[in-house]
Amino acid sequence: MALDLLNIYMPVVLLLAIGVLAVPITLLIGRLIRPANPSQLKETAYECGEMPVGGAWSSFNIRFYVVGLIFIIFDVESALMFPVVAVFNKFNSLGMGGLILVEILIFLLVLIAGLAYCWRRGDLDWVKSYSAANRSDSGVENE
Amino acid sequence: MLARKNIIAILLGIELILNASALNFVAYSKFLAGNMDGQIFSLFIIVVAAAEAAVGLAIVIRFYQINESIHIDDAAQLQG
Amino acid sequence: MFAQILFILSALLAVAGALMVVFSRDIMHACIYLLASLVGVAGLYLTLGADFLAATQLVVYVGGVIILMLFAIMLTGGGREPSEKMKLLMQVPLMGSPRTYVLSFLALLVLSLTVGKLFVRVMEGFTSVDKLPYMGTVDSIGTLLVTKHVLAFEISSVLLLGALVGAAVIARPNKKRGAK
Amino acid sequence: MNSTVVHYLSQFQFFHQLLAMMGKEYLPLLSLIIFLLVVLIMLGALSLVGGLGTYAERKISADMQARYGPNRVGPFGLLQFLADGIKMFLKEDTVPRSADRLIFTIAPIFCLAGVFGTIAVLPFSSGFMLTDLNVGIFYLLGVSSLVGIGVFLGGYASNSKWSMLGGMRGASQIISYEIPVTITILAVVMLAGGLSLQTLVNSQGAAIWHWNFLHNPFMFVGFFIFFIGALAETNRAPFDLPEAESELVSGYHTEYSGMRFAFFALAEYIEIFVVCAVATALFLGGYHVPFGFGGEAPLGQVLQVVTFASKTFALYYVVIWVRWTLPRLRVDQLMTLCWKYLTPIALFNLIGTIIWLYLTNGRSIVALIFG
Repeated sequence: MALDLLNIYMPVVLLLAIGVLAVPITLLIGRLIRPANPSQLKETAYECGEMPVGGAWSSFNIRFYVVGLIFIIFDVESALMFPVVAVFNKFNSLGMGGLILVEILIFLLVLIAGLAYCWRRGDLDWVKSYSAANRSDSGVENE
Repeated sequence: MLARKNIIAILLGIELILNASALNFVAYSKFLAGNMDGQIFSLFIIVVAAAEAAVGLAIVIRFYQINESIHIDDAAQLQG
Repeated sequence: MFAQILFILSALLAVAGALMVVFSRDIMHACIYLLASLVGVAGLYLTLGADFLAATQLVVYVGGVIILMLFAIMLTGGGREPSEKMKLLMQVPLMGSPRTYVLSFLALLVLSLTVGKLFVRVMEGFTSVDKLPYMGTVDSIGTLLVTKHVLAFEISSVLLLGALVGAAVIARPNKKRGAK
Repeated sequence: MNSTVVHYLSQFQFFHQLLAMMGKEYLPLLSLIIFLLVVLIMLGALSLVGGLGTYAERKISADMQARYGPNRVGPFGLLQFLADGIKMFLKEDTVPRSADRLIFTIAPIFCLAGVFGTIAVLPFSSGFMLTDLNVGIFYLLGVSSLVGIGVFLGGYASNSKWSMLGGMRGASQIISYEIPVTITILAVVMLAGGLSLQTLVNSQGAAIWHWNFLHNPFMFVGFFIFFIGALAETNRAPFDLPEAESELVSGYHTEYSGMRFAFFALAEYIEIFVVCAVATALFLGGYHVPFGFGGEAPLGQVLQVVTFASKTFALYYVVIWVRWTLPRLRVDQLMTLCWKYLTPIALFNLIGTIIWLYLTNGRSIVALIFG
């Protein structure tokens, strides 16, 4: 009864395939049924009633990138931590728990120092420090 | 459309190369050596690639803020 | 049987994605094709039995690097506005300079070489993984990370710290000059 | 350790008769058919749950505001979500002329694929679990980050200021709240000693004091961080800024109409169920039936699925309840809460759990007190 060893991933592939195929298929079926009379007015972007003004490419503020940056650093950190953390109990029962504990703590404290640095230097503040600091900087995006 | 040589497109290319090499390591370690070192090494390749992408994109954004375009030739002068 | 299907599917996805990244016009489309290629490479990791690597690839690349790229594209002019200066050279493909062409074709070559070599292996009907997948590689990677490769594990945290601080400093609009 | 549904079903007679009838070498095909069948059942059940989620939300919010929820379509308005679905299907599907057609159609695909991908590893019961990947919870994190990309692209593609702003905010909110959730999951994995959801659930017992969230004080705090992070990740309740009706005119899916909008809504409601299911699996003892009724027998499995579903729907109720009681957060409060409060506390929790496990080498607070 040795199933093919990779069968364990079959539902994953099936589900992702269904997720990807469901959208085009439903839209195609809908296209046959649905009324389709595109009109110039309907095609314009929604602007609470007024005519849309200018393109949408106002340059955004840098904060969005800082959030993504900190996210990816901590994401990679957790990716590295998962196998070590999963193995901790085994080593703990073997009596080598102290060694692993120290390794994990060093790994974590280095990165907590990074977060603390960003916090203190004001990278995590969202609005306050920018609007306060540079009143002159009108910035399209100051929400 | 975007005719200029966009720096971000080059960063995309770099991601591709790092992926290709990581895949190589895993394949060789499985078929030739049969131990796990290949996988460990490609894990660290992913870590380095992520850090590199983060810093590279920060530089590109800063570059854009300074002189409004991310055209590769503008990046000629060093002091920026 | 399913191993062959999975392999062919992800190999196609990886190579086609990489090709489209090189040839696509719009930078945003290039990003999407890169994402497809990364998912394909994750599938290839699965056929090689490296299930933890496939998951890491999904989490770090697809969930992190691609989103960072999208944000960066948005922050540098949204990728749709050709700058006035270059209006005339509209038809030059995205990766204009020969250096970038070589770069991407090199990546393509390496990727297709690996995929080609694996393709031969799979077609001979190799048993997909020597270890049962649900025994998995997480425990062995964890043990190795903690015993044999401890130094690399700790240095990578310092590397991440450096990247975090460096990128944060670069990306911070310093108050003195005021962000343009 | 039956790792997939097919393994579980292969204990029964009908599986062997079926196999004998089809011939020995057709086993892969048989398992494909079974997988396809189970996947379709699960997708049907979950879209039903998604639909009923909209119905429950409107009914519960109506009760809270002392008014009648939908009660016209079908008995007690139960078929309301079907009516909405058909209406969505028949509505005209307009694409803004200046939108980027390719990404406009791909954005819902990311959202849907991201949510459907997570169903493969949800532990409904020890046997009826689609597949027990050895990297279960880590795979789940990876696939659910696809939704963030779907939200961003949805905002980008519709090329209007409102939706792009909503898309950017939605994506940055989803990814920033993923960090406290991931760090809390690290702590839970440390407790269970494995990544697969089966081991995560089996490390907890049926009785309440055996559940993870009472294992030690750090887990207790971790459960609430996980819940808050999960709320924010599905753009729900106090964190629904990206689709804030008042400001951004329903944010990133402003331009989507008809069936495309239905995909986003369906993905959102199924994601709430998935997130509540993961919370129960990690913290509230998963499918363990109290007094040990659950077991391998089919009846035991049904009981396990019922307990798992009841715990998940209890959390679902809390999610809906929170939505109609708490006011919406501003962007900077949202981000400050995540980065200056949740992430530090989650990191502190992780270190606390490590030290706790080292000192008591794995025993829970109850085991310590009662020896």
